[in-house]
Amino acid sequence: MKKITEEKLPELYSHISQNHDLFVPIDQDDSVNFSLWKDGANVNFDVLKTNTSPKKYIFPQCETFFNFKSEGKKLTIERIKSEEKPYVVFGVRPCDAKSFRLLDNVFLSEPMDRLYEEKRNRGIIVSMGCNEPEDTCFCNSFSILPNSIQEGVDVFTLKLGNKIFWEAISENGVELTNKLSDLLDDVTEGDLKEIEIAKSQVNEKVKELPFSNIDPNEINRDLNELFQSKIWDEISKSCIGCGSCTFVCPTCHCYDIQDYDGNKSGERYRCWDSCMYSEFTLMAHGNPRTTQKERFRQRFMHKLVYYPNNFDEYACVGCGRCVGKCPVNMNITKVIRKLGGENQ
Amino acid sequence: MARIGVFVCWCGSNIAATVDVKEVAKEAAKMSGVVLSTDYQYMCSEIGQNLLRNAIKKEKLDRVVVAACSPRMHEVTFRKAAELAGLNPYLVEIANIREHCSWVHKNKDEATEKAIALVRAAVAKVTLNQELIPGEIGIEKRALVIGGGIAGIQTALDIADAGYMVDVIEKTPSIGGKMAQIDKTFPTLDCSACILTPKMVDASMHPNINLHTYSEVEKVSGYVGNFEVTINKKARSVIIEKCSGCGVCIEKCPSRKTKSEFEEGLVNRKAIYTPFPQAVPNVPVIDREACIKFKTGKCGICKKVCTAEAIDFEQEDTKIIQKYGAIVVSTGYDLIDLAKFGEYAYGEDPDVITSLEFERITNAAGPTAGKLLRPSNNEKPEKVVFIQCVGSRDKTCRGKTYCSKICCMYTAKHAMLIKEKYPDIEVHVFYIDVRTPGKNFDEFQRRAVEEYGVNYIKGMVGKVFPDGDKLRVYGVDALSGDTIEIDADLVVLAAATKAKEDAEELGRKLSISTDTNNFFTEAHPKLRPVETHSAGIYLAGACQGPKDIPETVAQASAAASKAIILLSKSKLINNPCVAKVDETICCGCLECTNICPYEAIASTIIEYRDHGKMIKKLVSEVNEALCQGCGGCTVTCRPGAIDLKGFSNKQILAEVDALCF
Amino acid sequence: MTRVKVNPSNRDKEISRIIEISGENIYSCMQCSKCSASCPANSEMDILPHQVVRILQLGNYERIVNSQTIWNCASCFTCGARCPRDIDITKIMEAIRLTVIRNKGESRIDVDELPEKIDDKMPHQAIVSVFRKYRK
Amino acid sequence: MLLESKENLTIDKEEFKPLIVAFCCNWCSYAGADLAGTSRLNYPANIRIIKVPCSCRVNPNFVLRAFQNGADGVVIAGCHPGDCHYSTGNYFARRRLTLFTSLLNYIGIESERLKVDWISAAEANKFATVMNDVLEKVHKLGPNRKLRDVRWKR
Amino acid sequence: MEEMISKMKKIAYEDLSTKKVDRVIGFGKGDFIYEANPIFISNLEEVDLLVWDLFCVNNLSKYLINELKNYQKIGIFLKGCDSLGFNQLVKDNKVDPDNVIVYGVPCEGMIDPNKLSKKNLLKDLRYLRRVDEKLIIVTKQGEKELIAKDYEYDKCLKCKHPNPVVYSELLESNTLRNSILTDDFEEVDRIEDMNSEERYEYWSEQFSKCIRCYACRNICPVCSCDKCIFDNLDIGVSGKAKVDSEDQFFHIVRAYHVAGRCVDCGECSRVCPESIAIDKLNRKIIKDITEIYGEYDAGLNPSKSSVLVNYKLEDFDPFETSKGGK
Repeated sequence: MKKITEEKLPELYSHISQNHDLFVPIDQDDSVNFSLWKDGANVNFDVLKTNTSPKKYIFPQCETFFNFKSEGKKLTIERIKSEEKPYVVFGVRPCDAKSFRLLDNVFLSEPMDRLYEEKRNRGIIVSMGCNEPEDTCFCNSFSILPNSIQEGVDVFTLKLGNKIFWEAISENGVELTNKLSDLLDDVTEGDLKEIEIAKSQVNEKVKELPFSNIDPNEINRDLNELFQSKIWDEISKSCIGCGSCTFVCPTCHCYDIQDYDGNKSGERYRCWDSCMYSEFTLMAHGNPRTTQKERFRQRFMHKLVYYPNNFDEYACVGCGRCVGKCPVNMNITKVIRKLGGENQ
Repeated sequence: MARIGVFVCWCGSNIAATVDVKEVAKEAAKMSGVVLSTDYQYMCSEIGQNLLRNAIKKEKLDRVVVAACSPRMHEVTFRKAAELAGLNPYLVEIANIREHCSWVHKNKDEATEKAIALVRAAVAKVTLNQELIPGEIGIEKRALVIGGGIAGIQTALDIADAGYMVDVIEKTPSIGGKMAQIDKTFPTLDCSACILTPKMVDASMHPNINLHTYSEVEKVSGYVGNFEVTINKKARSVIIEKCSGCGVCIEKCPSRKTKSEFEEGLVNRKAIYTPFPQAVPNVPVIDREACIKFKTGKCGICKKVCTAEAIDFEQEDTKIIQKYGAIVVSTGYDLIDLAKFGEYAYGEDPDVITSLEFERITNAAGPTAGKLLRPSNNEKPEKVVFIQCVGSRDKTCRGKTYCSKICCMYTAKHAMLIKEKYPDIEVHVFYIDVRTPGKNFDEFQRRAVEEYGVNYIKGMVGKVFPDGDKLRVYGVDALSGDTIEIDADLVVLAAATKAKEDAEELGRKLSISTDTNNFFTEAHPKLRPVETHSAGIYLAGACQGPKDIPETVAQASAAASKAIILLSKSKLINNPCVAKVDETICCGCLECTNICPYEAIASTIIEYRDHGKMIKKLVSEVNEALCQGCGGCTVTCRPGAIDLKGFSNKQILAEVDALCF
Repeated sequence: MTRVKVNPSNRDKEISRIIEISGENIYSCMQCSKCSASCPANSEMDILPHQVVRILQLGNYERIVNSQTIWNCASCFTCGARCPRDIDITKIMEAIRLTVIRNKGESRIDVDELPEKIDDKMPHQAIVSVFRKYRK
Repeated sequence: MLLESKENLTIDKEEFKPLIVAFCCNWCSYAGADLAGTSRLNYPANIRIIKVPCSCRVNPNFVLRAFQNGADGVVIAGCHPGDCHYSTGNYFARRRLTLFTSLLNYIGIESERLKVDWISAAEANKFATVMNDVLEKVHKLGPNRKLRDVRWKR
Repeated sequence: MEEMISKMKKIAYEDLSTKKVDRVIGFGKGDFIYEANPIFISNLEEVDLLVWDLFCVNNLSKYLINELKNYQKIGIFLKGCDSLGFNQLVKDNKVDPDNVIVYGVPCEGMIDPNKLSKKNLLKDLRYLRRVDEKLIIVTKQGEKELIAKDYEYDKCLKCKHPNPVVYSELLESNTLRNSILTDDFEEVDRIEDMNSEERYEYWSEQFSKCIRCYACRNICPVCSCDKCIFDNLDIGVSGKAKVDSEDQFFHIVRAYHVAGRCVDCGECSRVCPESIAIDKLNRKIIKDITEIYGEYDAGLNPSKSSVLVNYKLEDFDPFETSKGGK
């Protein structure tokens, strides 16, 4: 394990950016989002929840499959060549790190998603533990501890005071760490103790959080019963059908495929879609989900029932972004509770 | 996939000299959907059209683009040609490569490039064109004439003579209008009543004419060929069918305090009255505001004396709803109020009168039995001053900016009438300009000056100053620069004409527009002078602008012939490029109904089945017969539910895209 | 009578100034002579108000400035109130008078001399307006 | 002003050929453009006209699409207020476009790039003048990159 | 506040039990002190869930569209800004006012949890109340007195109609705020003062943040189309790609579609997960309308047609270069 002081971080950033695109949480106009690091950027590790999740680096909101070109009446298809430059996402919280794994389940199982795979392989994930969970955090409900090292991360970091502890996890992580060795110091015994204390403290804090009693395992996962439940009528009432929960969610992964006709050339692209939208699942004959209740139900059945049925994990990591962003304060915690997912 | 044929016209050298037509045709052939692309010297010629027709048949073209002159020139030609070849005419588009290209650009490369772009846009549009079939609408073979003056009477007689039913609505108790008030007519000085009364009688006797006097238009809905009009027939309190017109009721009526409208307030009339002896119908009406019976409940003398038992105090307003194919508006004009012209002392001194009051005074059937007497003392005046342009050609808020057109002639007439009866009376006319265009008009005015010795003074009157028995008129002769003072006995003001106060309101009911002076607007000032922008509604007489009698009658017959042309058709074909609503998208906000100038969009409730449940939904609905295809509604519609056939959102976007090639 | 060159389109500098100062459109006049007929001072005038306007239209500034009319105008505003063409002849008269005065330079006050002239009676607005006008 | 600009145009012609999309109402401005043709008045070939029934048919979407796809300027021309063939169409268009042009300007689109004018069927000269004027101003501004859809290839 | 809650409960209980209404839409308490949620009540037992506090920021009126499909007569609590939206829904024929009983609630201004959070006041917040212009909060650390204005939603600071403009019953309150009728558009002026390049940069940056979640549209009381043009790819005006031109297109067209209809409730900006200054577009149009066509009155009178479906002959004409000649 290594460490670096906060003051030296810019040096670390510029070092990493020499060979990588570096993405870090950057504060701009009072809102923090993962963005490309540039010299002088206002990096902010104090805010736990970036507006949108870092999933956009492995599953961008919009990406092109291929271009097509028409000359006269001839049509030619051109595959998109992948960018070679590797990237580093620095500051991925354990919940978001977990979400990458959940997306892997979908995109990296057969049939493989090449675009996803390419992006996933090109990236180095530098995770960062949390010390001060927020009211809206409920990662614990999905057995994600705020300081846990999630599977698939390359480096795990922890910020305590002005020290950032740095632990290489994967081979890629070791390689990156080696490149940065000039900037990183070794940790002391005292440091390790400090880490231990911090970890146990945060685990206690998590138990005190408002959502700590949420437990999706308490939900009776009888598909038919849940699907037919009257509860959906009631809890979907206030949903206004926007896609903010979906688009800030680190685990949502539905997309739409569209063509753009750009005159002499066009492209086929995919873009995030939301099951909350009225035209989601629109087919030639019409739409099987005609009301917001059905769309609402779909989103949460997917996260809490369908996905777990396939992968034995919930498609939610308790990051709490949707809790903060929903215009009408409806969110998955309320749904879980209504469905009985609560510890007494 | 569409099978589009592109035909590039040379227009001799008109296009070919500046645009490389071969190149255009070559490029067009590469465009998506184009299966045939060719050029020809004169596409509009017989041979050119044959080329088009044969190609449609031989190549099984389902869409055609002709790159030629403006669609305003030959769109119809090529669409007809396509139709002859069995293609729906609306599957033809024109690329305007002459007026918009070869004639305005000099550089051949640039012009050719642009011509290709214009063809590309036309191809892009035509790909999205759909077959359009004009609708047909039936026509109600009945006309409505609003206003029963000379214009309305003439229109009604003409239409009735053509064999169609006509209803005439007149607001006052009798038809006749302003012309009935007038004594003599210029330039022939024949008696107005003598020529008008027979026409009034004709109208009342005509089997095809139905008079609704003392009635007003309440509501108009529908569209050309199928108007539905609600007429409010005000309670006359006298049963027309029973009344014999004996006049005893009028004679016995004790109420005598109301000023006579027909006599311009110079004398009073009874509460039960006919406006004038020759009134048509010659049936009295009870003015309920003046009638003692209605005011106090006591009286009822008229009912007692009426042997025909025609008096009915209980009568109520009745509504008549009738369908019409055509409407002619002939509501006439009024004179402006002279209250703002304090310097002329009108209303202050009884001897200052308007020209219309003068008509009554000089009329043999008028209050003075035709004798020229001063209203103040019933004595013969010695000096009479006429002042023209009182409020006409006046840019201020006091008057009207336009020339009232009739004043020069009737003032000359009045002056002449005085001189004829009383050669000893001195007559002075103040004028700014004398305007007498018209057959025998200038000769008429000159006769007043040269033969009758009327003193015309170019200049205006600054003040009319009542001075004891006399009216001191201060004026100026602009030509000599002399200031003039006349001790007059009678001053006659040629007040400006104006549109009827309620013209705008009627215009709204009919959806026809009025100009800044509230005269109804014709569809085109030169070429469509009696039509309005609303199909099936025509204008006659002074409601469209100041007019004299000959012009009014001419326009009335013109409006009648337009109405007859319409009524004589068995069906109307409407423009198929109209708006249509996609009910599945329409959100029922009905904003589109607010902007439609033709009230062609209405709301309706549709029912549809959704998951086994019947759902009612409010949506807009376009009446294709009323829609003229402006497309304003399409922009108002946020979700894009209402679109315009022939100029759809997708078609225009395709054109934009094609031009940005 | 003197013979004048008539060229109404070529607006004389002075005429343009009169139009500018008065803010009235002299070309709106159609010579109805209502102003002259209404004028209480018309008997004292050598050129009647409507003729003044006509002469201005013709561009004969000399004839106007040499007339008595402009000085005999009582500025009663009757002409303007009655003019059917919405021309305020009083303002034109005043504008003509101003051109005469200004051409003599009489209405100009040297700003430097101003402080001496200021006394309690002078309205402040007048001082400000002088500054505004002649600052440049 | 105009003469000067024409000189400029010839100088820069090679480098920048602006594309102007003009929406003309069928009854006045399109006819005005026709008359410009009949009168052999000259205006630059970069102006491409789309016929619409009335200025009130022009949806702001069309304007945006033109800018997206590479138009350097857009013209909307209709009958003079009061002369609308459909009697009131251009009054609505006037309000819509007053707000829309102002909104686009607020977003940073130079006001010279979206020109609205009233051109009657008789005003061939005005048509040519307006088109020359728009082109001159757009030329001065240079190619438009704002609102541009990078995927649209010209 | 407590007084208001009891009034709300009373009227809801009364109207539900007398069958004057068969549904009540109001606010219920959320998971946090700083959270209030829309609740839908049909049973008398649920009336007790009604709350009124400084976080009842949502406009409930848009729920009427769907609720009226299933209920005959609905009682709804509306604040000043909500009532403007309600009127607009009536005008757009989305809601039949005969089937609605509006309980008007005067509003003191709502508190923005984000502003509290920025000052670290959200954590361990136990209690909070407003006394006139003061905000009293109690946290673990004890009681604190703050200036309420510093913590109100931006939209509340500019509120013109704190009191409902339409209601069947007004729940009177002694903390009535006055309507502020002057509007300075200071934030619009600031953008107008930039040159066109700066403006474009500013807006490009704003728009590029957009994730197209459509929260701004869906929360908007005047965006009530059954099928929004942006949900209808078939119409061919816009796609779903995340490219600048599409984002710009969406925001320009959204603003234009609410032109003259926007009730300036500021909900669009409040709900934007990316904090895009959406209301500055709306307010630019409102400013233009105010300056050109007179006082802006969207939402005040549902029977009056909006600016863009109206005209006057003498309207300001920014386009006329020379008079035409027929």
